[in-house]
Amino acid sequence: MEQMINNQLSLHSDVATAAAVIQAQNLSLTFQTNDGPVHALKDVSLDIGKGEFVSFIGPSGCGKTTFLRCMADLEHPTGGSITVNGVSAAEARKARAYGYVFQAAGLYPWRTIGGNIRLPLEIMGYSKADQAERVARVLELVDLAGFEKKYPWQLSGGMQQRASIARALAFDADILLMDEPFGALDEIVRDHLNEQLLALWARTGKTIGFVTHSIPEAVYLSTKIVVMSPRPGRISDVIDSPLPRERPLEIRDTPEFIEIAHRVRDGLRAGHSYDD
Amino acid sequence: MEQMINNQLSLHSDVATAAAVIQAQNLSLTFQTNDGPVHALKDVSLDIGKGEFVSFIGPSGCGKTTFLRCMADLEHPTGGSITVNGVSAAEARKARAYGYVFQAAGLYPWRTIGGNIRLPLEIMGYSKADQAERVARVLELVDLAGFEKKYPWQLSGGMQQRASIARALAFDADILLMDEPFGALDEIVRDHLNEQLLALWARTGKTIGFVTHSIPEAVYLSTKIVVMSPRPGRISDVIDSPLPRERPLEIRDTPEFIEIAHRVRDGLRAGHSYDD
Amino acid sequence: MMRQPSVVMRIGLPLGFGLLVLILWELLVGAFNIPPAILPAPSEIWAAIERSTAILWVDWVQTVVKGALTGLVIGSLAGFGAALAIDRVDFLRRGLLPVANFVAALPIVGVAPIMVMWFGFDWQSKAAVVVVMVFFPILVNTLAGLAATDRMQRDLMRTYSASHAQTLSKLRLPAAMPFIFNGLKISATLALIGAIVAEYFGSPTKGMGFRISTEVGRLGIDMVWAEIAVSALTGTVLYGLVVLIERWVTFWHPSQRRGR
Amino acid sequence: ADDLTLQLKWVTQAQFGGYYVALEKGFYEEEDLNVTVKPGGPDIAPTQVIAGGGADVIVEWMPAALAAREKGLPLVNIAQPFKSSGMMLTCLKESGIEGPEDFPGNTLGVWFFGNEYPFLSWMSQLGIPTTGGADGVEVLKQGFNVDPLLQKQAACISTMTYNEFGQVLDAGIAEDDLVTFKYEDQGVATLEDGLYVLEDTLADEAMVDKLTRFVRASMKGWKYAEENPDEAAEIVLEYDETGAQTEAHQKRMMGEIAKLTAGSNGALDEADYQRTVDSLLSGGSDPVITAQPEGAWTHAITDKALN
Amino acid sequence: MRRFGPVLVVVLTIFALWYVSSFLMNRTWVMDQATRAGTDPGFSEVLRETMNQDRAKLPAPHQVAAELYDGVFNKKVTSKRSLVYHGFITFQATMAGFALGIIAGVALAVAIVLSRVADLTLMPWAIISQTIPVVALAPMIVVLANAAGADSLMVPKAIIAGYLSFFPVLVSMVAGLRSPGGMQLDLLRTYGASPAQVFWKLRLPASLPYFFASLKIAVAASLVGAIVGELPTGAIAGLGARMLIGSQFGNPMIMWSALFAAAILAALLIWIVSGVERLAVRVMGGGQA
Ligand SMILES: Nc1ncnc2c1ncn2[C@@H]1O[C@H](COP(=O)(O)OP(=O)(O)OP(=O)(O)O)[C@@H](O)[C@H]1O
Ligand SMILES: Nc1ncnc2c1ncn2[C@@H]1O[C@H](COP(=O)(O)OP(=O)(O)OP(=O)(O)O)[C@@H](O)[C@H]1O
Ligand SMILES: Cc1ncc(C[n+]2csc(CCO)c2C)c(N)n1
Ligand SMILES: [Mg+2]
Ligand SMILES: [Mg+2]
Repeated sequence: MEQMINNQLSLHSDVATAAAVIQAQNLSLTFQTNDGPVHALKDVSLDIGKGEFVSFIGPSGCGKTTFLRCMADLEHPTGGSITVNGVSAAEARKARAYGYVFQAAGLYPWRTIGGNIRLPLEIMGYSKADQAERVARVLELVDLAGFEKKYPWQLSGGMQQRASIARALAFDADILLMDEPFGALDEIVRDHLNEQLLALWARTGKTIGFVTHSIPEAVYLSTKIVVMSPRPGRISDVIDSPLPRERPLEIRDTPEFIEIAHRVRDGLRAGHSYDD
Repeated sequence: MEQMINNQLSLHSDVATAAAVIQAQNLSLTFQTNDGPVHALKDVSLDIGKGEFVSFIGPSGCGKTTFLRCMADLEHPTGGSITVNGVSAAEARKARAYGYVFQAAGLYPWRTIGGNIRLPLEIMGYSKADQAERVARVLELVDLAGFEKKYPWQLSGGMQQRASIARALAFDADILLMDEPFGALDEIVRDHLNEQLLALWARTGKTIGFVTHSIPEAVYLSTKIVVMSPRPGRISDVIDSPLPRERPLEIRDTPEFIEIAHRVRDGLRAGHSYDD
Repeated sequence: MMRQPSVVMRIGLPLGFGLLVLILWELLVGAFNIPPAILPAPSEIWAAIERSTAILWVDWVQTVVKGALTGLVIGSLAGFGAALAIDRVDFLRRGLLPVANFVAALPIVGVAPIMVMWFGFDWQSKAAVVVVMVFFPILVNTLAGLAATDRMQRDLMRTYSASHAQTLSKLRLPAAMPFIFNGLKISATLALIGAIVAEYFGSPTKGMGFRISTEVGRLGIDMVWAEIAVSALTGTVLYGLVVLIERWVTFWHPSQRRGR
Repeated sequence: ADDLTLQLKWVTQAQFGGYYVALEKGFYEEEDLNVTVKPGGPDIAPTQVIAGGGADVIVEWMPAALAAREKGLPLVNIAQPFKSSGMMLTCLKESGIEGPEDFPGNTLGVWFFGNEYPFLSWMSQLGIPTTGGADGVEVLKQGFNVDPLLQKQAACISTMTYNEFGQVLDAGIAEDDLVTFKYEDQGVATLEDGLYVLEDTLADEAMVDKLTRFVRASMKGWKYAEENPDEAAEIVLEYDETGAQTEAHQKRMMGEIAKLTAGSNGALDEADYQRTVDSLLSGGSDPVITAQPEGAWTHAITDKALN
Repeated sequence: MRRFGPVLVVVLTIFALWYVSSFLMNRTWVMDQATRAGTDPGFSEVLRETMNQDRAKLPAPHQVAAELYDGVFNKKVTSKRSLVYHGFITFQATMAGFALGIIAGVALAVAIVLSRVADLTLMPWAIISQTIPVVALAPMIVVLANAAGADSLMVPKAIIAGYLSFFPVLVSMVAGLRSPGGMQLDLLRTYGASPAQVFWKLRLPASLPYFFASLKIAVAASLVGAIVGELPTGAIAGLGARMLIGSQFGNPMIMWSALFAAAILAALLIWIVSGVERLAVRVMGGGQA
């Protein structure tokens, strides 16, 4: 099986390298803890092409977050290499290539929702007028118009999560990395935001890395689905989606959709010990 | 539409009152906040019969948690009444009728996993031998055998959540109230625990109140699905499931299942403002 | 959950308690015939306050305004600045912090005479003692505050590739405010005590510490208590002021908002 | 044995040599007394201690005792082992001060805590205001050491012949570089270390008897100390629990103290008393005491003790 | 070495600065003396003089070190000239006051947390108590303790030390006992737990980290209290008494050495308390960080 994956990966690389935005080669990351080393990532190789929408799915603790953090130079791999736009992840970060949505909202409590969204704009030196215009636009996008002056703790968890998404969308990062952005939301809101995200992606051509626990979500959104397995964290399957880029919600009832979902589920199940 | 629901509710009451364990009548709860009053629940009436498995589903902030907390006497309604086993919720609480699983794990960090599970047993005065036996049993049930001596922060989020479920199952409460217990878990683990929960329910005949954001989960588990809508929080639909009590995972592909899921989704969608 | 107590309760209860203590005190002093040289009755203390308002005012200006407040401002700024430096340069953190720890342990009773020797009799030496006393609480609390951001908050700044100054001004300083105010609360009371104690070791012929130490020798215990009352009142007001500013600055902190 | 507690005015030092000698040599024991000697210190006002019942007898300076008496604490002098005052003002010659007329415009160090009265009445007799300015003197509350003079923070400081003056010399300033004004020489001397009790103790026969024996033994101690100053200093050093005192310093102090106790048999000299009172009453607008004290001293004890 | 390197460098830098300051501050006196004696010393002579002055404005580090060494190692520990002896006396009062402070702080905190009325009445007065200068109260505490029949000097010293150390304990314990969040409390409510059970099984264990964190501050405060208390109790023995007597009798080196001995004692106490804290945290299963 490992053989197969490697084959597939290398095959895949050949196709995608031309426009590869993110290239991971034999990436490993080991945390040293009191209980001994934890191999969060081991020999992970993956190419992400420009404009791709890549989902990461896998059991809790398999290293999805860690992988995303490596891409954004928030974690330093203990082995292998990762390049972004042909330079190191650190250089890409300094060039402000990333918009990152964390697993938890992580808004600053002393800033209003508007202030939080304005934060990256201030840091990157956008003009005041531009700031105001952008804040208004992304608030609209995540259905939070009218909440600009509220403080984070005055909003429900789901609203906070949406604000943090807006924050990442406010500036023009080429690469959007989202770590379970819709975890705290109910199915309806989730569907709605999924559609919005697809539309935004189609419009801007951003490259997106997206972590989720939901199989339908992964299949619905992605051009490429990366299934990961734990202990040590590695890639167990990479699925290139044959679905068209234009995706109405109903696409979820098509046989192709269901077939991909099945393949993802099988890959996922292999990572668990349950024998059913 | 409201008319219809009321009709349905009153009709339903007639059927269930015979063995009703929880009876809510015109329950209202208003929070006084700095920004003015928040109507978390308004005129909510519901009967839950003995041995029923009732799921609550609805958009974020619609009052699911608040309703569950009212049942357990953790919140005091500002209007209407609620009785449990024919007595007030407070008396039922003092009679230790409830096992409650909170939305977050809420383990005590200074106690080991075993110690956390032992906590209710100590408070309720179980014998030492009985305590040990029960802890071992429920740890087995949630696949955490071997983790008894670990501290909560040594476990991943999903494992902590399972420990908190074990804690609620360790003692013999008639009524189990669970607030999004499987929120932090991936689909595979979730399926597994769903099965375990159904088995436990079948074995013990407990009455279960269960909050979830997942439509398939609600349909798969429940004998009754309560759909709620926000501002003010009220019940917009009550669906009695025609599915048999014996439920293999494959039941999720049957037409009945899909039909109920559709009805739940429609009810849910009505609670949102999206016009698609 | 708990209802917020009304302002009447919040002020009335402690005031009532204080009054009760005063009345009991008055009665006990009368009943047991305690000589005023040991413990004057509250009425006598009040008489002393009325009689000596001019002196009390002069003392207050000397000790509080010139000594304590100057020292508090300088010491707080110095502690804050040192914390920023230590935070910026890891070398200093590992080197200076243990040494600062040691300096903080120098007892004021020993420091005060040295400061009087170095800085003279007037308020400058008192301010110097206060600087030494408040420097450390501010330093430690600021450092703790600067470290109080969580990883995700810092990582966010990293993804923006924010500069050290930007991270400081937009994330770490706001996050540090609750800690800094804790340090300020401690410092506000320490400053008064420091300025007063320092006057024991040499002073001009005015100041609260001067008055207290002199009047004990003259058996003017009522005057001693008058100064104690002024000191307590000043300290409480200073503390309250810090709390008010804290409320205003750290409105967002969970401890400042009940419910949500 | 009868218990008796003596509160000293300051820390253990040769200034109180007589009492320590009496204790060490068993003079108190011979009088069937069990005496506890409590050293003083900054922040300890003997008058307050006796008011609080912490002592039966205190060593205090007369100005402070009389001031306390006016404040309502009825102290009575029962014996006066110190005949003369050891207090003086010591100035640096380089400050240009040659006589009291040069004081105005200068900064002077003064002990407070009840020790300021002699200075204040002296200044008021000279007509020099103590509130600063060109015609007044700037007064500093002097701490516990002679640093203000060494650091030139003050032109003059208060010294005792037996203690601080020696320290100034030890610090390396030659006597030639100093100008000193003894209160005795200036005619403003007030009585120093006397023994005081509360008035009502004297109404109690048993107490009077105890005090008589105490004064007798104490004076025996003082005589012994005068005759054997070095041994007395050694004894004092024995009792100094801080271990911070030096032999040389205590021996010199004992020698100087002997000069002050010389001429007193323990009984208060009425003329000295009257001079002190007059000095204190003459304080101009702010006298230390406002009226002639009544019954502030008694010979009742010394009469019995010394005959 | 990696750990101690920076400390070493900083300490050496401080020593260097210290020497320079010693020279500058003590020079005045040397020059004054020279003027009085009518001599004109050269630089090297002035330097030598400033480094070995008996009554230095700022004694040089080696002087303080020598005096400390002498006081600690060259004297029998039972000798009243030994810094160990005096340190021990201060230490005893510190510990007694520390214990008193802990008891008072915890007891008050429990009352404040359990009773709303106690909270509103006592807390402001606890704060006010800390704005009263202890030195002003000290003599009265001594006199009153005396009048109440306490014949040991330890009692007033311990009271003063306790007065200073109870406050940090109180503040932290109140925060700690209140730290359990809504959900942690709700959990016990669903079990129908009694108030006593809530206290023992939730509030108390939750408060322990806060408690131990406060001990470091409290023990330092207690030491300061003990030293302050040594002045009005007759300045008989202890580091505080030595500081005072050293200063009063023209022997500032004794004061400097006592001062540093006190700081070392404080550092030692804080170090021990931190050790206890770490141990307790480990036993309590903490140490998430
Ligand atoms: N800072 C850290 N120190 C030690 N171990 C860590 C650290 N961060 C992550 N790990 C471990 O590395 C492994 C991978 O963690 P990671 O957060 O990447 O998982 P994940 O796939 O994102 O899981 P989830 O779905 O729960 O978010 C886990 O076993 C985790 O315990
Ligand atoms: N203690 C409180 N004070 C004020 N408002 C509250 C409080 N608790 C809940 N609310 C409000 O009451 C409403 C219902 O909240 P509740 O927690 O019951 O929602 P929920 O259905 O459980 O949502 P979720 O799916 O996000 O858990 C929300 O609008 C919430 O903001
Ligand atoms: C506040 C205060 N300052 C100075 C002294 C000094 N003092 C008191 S008696 C005496 C005689 C010589 O020892 C001296 C110098 C004091 N007691 N209290
Ligand atoms: Mg993750
Ligand atoms: Mg909820």
